[in-house]
Amino acid sequence: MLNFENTMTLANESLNVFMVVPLALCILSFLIPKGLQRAYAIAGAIFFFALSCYEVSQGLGGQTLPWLSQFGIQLGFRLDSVSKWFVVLTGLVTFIAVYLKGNWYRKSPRIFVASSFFMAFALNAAFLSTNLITFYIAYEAVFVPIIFMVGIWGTQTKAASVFKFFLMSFLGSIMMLVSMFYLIYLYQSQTGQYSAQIFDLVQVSKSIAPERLCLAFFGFFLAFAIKVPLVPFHGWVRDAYVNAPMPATIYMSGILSKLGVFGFIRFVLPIFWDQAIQYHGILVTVAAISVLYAALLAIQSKNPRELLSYSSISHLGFVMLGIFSLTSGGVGAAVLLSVAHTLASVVLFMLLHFMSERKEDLTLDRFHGLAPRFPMLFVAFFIAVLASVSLPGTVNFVGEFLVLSFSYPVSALCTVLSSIGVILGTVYMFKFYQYLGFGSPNPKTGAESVAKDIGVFEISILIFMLGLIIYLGFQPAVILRGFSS
Amino acid sequence: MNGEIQPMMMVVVALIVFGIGLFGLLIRKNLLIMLMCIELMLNSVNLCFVAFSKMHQSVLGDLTVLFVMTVAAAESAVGLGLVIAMFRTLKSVDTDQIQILRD
Amino acid sequence: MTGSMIAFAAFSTIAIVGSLLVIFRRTPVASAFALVLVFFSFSGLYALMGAHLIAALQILVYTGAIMVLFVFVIMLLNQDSPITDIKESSLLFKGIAGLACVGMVTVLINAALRVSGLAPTNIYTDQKIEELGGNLRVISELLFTDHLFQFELTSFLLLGAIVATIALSKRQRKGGVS
Amino acid sequence: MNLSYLILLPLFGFLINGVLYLRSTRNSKKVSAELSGGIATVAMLLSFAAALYNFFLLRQLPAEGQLFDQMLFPWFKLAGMSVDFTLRLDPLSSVFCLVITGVGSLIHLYSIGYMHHDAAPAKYFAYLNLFCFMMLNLVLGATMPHVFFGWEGVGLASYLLIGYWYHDPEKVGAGMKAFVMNRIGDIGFLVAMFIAYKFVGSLDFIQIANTPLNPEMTTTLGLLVFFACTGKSAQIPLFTWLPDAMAGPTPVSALIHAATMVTSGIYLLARMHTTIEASATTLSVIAAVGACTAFISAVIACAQTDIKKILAYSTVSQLGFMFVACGVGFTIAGVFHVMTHAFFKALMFLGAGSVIHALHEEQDVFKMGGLRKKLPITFWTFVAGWAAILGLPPFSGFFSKDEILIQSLQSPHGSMPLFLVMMAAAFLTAFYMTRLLVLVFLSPSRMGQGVEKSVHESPLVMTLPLMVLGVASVVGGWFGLPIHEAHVEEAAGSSGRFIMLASVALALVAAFIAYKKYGKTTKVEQVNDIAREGFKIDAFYLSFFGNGTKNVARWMGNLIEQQVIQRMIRWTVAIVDLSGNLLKVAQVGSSQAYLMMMFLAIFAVLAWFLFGVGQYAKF
Repeated sequence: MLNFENTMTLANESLNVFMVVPLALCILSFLIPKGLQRAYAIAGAIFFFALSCYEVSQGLGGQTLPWLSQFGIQLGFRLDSVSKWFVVLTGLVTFIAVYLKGNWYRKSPRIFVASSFFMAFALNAAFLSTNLITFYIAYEAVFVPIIFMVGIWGTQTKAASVFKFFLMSFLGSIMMLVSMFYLIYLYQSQTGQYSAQIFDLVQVSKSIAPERLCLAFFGFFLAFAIKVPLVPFHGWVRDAYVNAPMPATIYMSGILSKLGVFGFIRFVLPIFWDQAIQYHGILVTVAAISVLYAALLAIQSKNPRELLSYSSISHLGFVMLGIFSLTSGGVGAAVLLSVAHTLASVVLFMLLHFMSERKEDLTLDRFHGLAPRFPMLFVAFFIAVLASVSLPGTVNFVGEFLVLSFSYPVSALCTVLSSIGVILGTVYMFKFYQYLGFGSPNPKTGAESVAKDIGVFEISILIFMLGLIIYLGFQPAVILRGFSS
Repeated sequence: MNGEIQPMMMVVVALIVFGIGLFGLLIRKNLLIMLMCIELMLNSVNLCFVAFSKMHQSVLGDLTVLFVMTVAAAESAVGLGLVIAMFRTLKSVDTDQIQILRD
Repeated sequence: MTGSMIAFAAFSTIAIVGSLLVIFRRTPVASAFALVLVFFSFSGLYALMGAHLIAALQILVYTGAIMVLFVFVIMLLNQDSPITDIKESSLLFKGIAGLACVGMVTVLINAALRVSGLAPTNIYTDQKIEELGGNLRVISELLFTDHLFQFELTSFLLLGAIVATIALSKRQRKGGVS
Repeated sequence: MNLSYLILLPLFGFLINGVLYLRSTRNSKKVSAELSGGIATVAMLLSFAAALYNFFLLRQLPAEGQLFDQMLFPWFKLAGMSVDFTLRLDPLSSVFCLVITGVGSLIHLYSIGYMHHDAAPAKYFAYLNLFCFMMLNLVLGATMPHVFFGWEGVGLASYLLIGYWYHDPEKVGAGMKAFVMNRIGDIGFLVAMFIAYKFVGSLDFIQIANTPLNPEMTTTLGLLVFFACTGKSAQIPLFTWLPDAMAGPTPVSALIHAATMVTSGIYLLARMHTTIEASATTLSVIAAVGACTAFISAVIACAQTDIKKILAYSTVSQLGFMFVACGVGFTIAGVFHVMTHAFFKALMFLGAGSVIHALHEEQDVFKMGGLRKKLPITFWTFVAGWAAILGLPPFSGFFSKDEILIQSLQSPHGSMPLFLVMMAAAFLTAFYMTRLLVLVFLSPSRMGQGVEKSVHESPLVMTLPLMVLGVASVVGGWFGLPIHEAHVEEAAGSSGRFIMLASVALALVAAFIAYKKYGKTTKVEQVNDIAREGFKIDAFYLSFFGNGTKNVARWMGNLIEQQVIQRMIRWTVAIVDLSGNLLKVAQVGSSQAYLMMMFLAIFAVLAWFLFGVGQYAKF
């Protein structure tokens, strides 16, 4: 049983830094001239990331500020061993997203930079908040910059994909909102006052007959399952990932999906523990199906982005398997694997962007032979692919191995089925790599022939990211330490 | 009736004027006239404030009226500015002509 | 029938008839002058209730400033002829609107009647106002002590309105829209 | 005793060569084969020295306590599962270390000559060193995840080296196939780890060996481990990748696909032999699979024409022998055969490499012949290997192979049918190896004119390893495996002596038949039978599993994804659209109407609050 009480005694009380800084960066970006936007954004993001790391290293903590207390809405924030990693990842992903060059720095760059920082703000608010209502507001606020990004810089069918994305996510979150109100109502009917604090609601859920919470459980489940996404609810992913501009894709795959994972860990498991046990069989089956189904879809896809989007779903299936094992070990492993997936998928999308900057057509139906022309790029790409197929030595392996180890005692069949996803993962990731890198280079045409290998700054970012993947692969204790108790 | 003016009577008059203003706002299509109707309604509300203030032996209502007047002045200035701008672009102050709101 | 009662009857009749004229006259200029009538009668009503400051301001602000603005605009837009080319609202629409308005007024009067039964606060009774130096003095003192902040805020509002109006009615230098 | 040097040296070699290669891509200056190869070889030689040193240190420990653990750093620890990065040296791993670093160094040395003309030798040597690093991790790991780290790592290095010439899609495909098939086997390894964690609570090999499990779990665990081994060691059903893996440079085939990586399956079985031998079912499955593999791949080898493919199928067959040894509960004989096999098979691959190098990448044995005079060193060393694999006394293969044959009959898990199959496989082995030797070296030349003139013996850097391995192939079996002294004596029962004689006689007969058949070959033979295509097993896998998966994936993409999931979304969209259209009726576009609606709404709310919910109106 997971419990999240007793963290209010912790020391760190400067959590508002995580939200004030990105918001300030967001507002300031309107004052910066267009030409300097990228430099400003990179500098700001590095500053923000470094600050996040520093603040996280200062220890865990929590604070509660009164806001609309008569309705049970307080600004409650908490940094615990789960949320701190997501907060750090937010900083990292923000940096990568604003780093990438593209038409978002040509056409209204201010909006892009402001949306990026606003996204960081909303994400951090969601990751830190302990109050359902503030969480919900932040959770919804994340939509705004994404929709801006896809709407302004997306490709051909962006309107449809935005609509699909918005519709599905909104459907889920509306259900969640209703469930939230139901929980708050239950609390009110028990104690006579309003509260949306997670601790209070956990108390309520323990004292109430489990059947009464089933629908509320499904409301929450649906919202997060769409966000993650789990398989029957993944319909929006492909279009959104493919048609979005690269930074938005990186945001979605790198950190937005983790919002769903985080929601499961922080809200669904503590509040709906009994329901999760009751529907345990269904949950692990859904996770296993996500792994396999998405991997098969990835095998048949010809578009690199589509492939990566399906592979994201498949890997998040593993994460969910860890969470649905309903053991503290499984949850710890799921957090580790989330971090691993963010690192790997962000690097892969980034490299894909570098490649498409250099070559327009990257269809996966023939060999492009790019490796000899961009050796550095492809070395990095290969390591990222290895991480993605979770080869030992990368953090992804440790995560996946632990997830499966902890889910095996709970559901052997689903675990073995998911392991097959590992093979399928190898097939599609290597196919992806080989089609792009191997074979003989095609006769060069015009602009393509002058394209150069990646530069020093790019290399240092990649060394940082890949070094992190490998370092954590041997020292996962950095992350796992918080879950060992 | 003891010869004293009851504040309630004032309120009734004010509300009748308010209703007339509302009715005018709904049926007239000339923007200028609509603005005038809004002024009517604002005035009637002012009258209500003063009357209630009197009724409850307070002067806060009077004070509010001062502010409402300021707002009304600002509002009608901006409103008329809008009418002028609209007339310049659409050559009309008739709301029937102004259907760009749809789609 | 006291004098004040006669005055009340006169003013309220003028107000109601005036407002009816406002909405039923075809020419905007006629409506505008009917509106002036209404404003004057309202001023009278204020005076009858002892709110002399408001009465004065009513004349100054509404009749002096706002009405002048209206008339200017009407002249500016050449709206001084009767409006004939407009399709008026349908009878059905008018009927619904009328019914709704009557309903609204009934509801509001009802609400006001409920409120009227409440006990007065007795803070500023008539004689207390007299003791303090009259309506004007009391209001001014409140305005410049307790409500100074709001008072200052209104100046910002007016400034904003000035800027907005200038921006709106300024002629675009290069063609503008169509 | 410090084991970290053993693995760190190849790692440093890998890193230095890797950096050299990456730098060379930036300034487009080639790193010479001598420099990078020198670094790599020195690293390996030093590592060999460390292995030797540690081996002797280990020998000095008392017999029952020959075990040394060295914890490098804790790896992961979560909720009762705790795994450290620990190196463990015991007799088994020390033998493997010696073979890997010893044979590995020789192959590194040989590669300097072989890869002399390659475009990027630094990359090649980096991969080789990476491979050795991973292989050493595999044999030195004290826990299952650590072995798995090496296990996957060697698979990766093998992938990189098979697809080394990646301009050719076919070679890339071969690498991919090897990697994927290995990973299929890895599922067995993974699930075995999960079971071990669940039922033993630890992933340390000693803990697993010492914890008794219930019989079903023991069998399951054993079979899963064995399944993992079939992938890495190319046994039925996962053996088809090994012949294709010959697409890589020949020294790679010698190192990875003959001497070291493919024997890691035997290593794992030996490492977990307590668990394996606790279940008769597991043992009989292993023996049966091993025997089938040995026989079938020997048959296929007889029909091959590509010199490297013959050797590849021969490797598969010999691995089958080793598995039979494990399957009859005599793991140690399997390990002994691993060692001797490493010597003579590496020798033969390197010899084949020398031939191919001399003939400018010609690999068809029917386009060779008469090379005895032209490549004397290669020929004589190759003969040593040939004699060893045939099991002629006193060559090394004799000792190890006959032990396996004897055990397949005499051991409590052995049986007559098993023994007969093994004898048949040994007969076929002698046949196809003689065929190879005769066609390449002894029969009349069938080379083209231009090729024949330029044939020359390889440089010393390539022949030196051949000679060393040749000597090893002769003497390798004399002293027995350092970890069990008395194997020949054990086997020397009266029937044992008879079997020994019978197998040698059989081998000689087979060799004679082959010599008769191919000794005078003058024209290029066209064989097109089913055996040549490996009984079409590969094609079956491709069409059944490969295309099957692809078809399922396509079906899912087209039918489920498009028809169900996307349609679901479309319906939702349609519902939203419909409600939107219904509401659109209200949007007439006239501001009067909007005003009216607004007003009515306000009116309704006001009325509701004043009369509907009366309590709110009580001010």
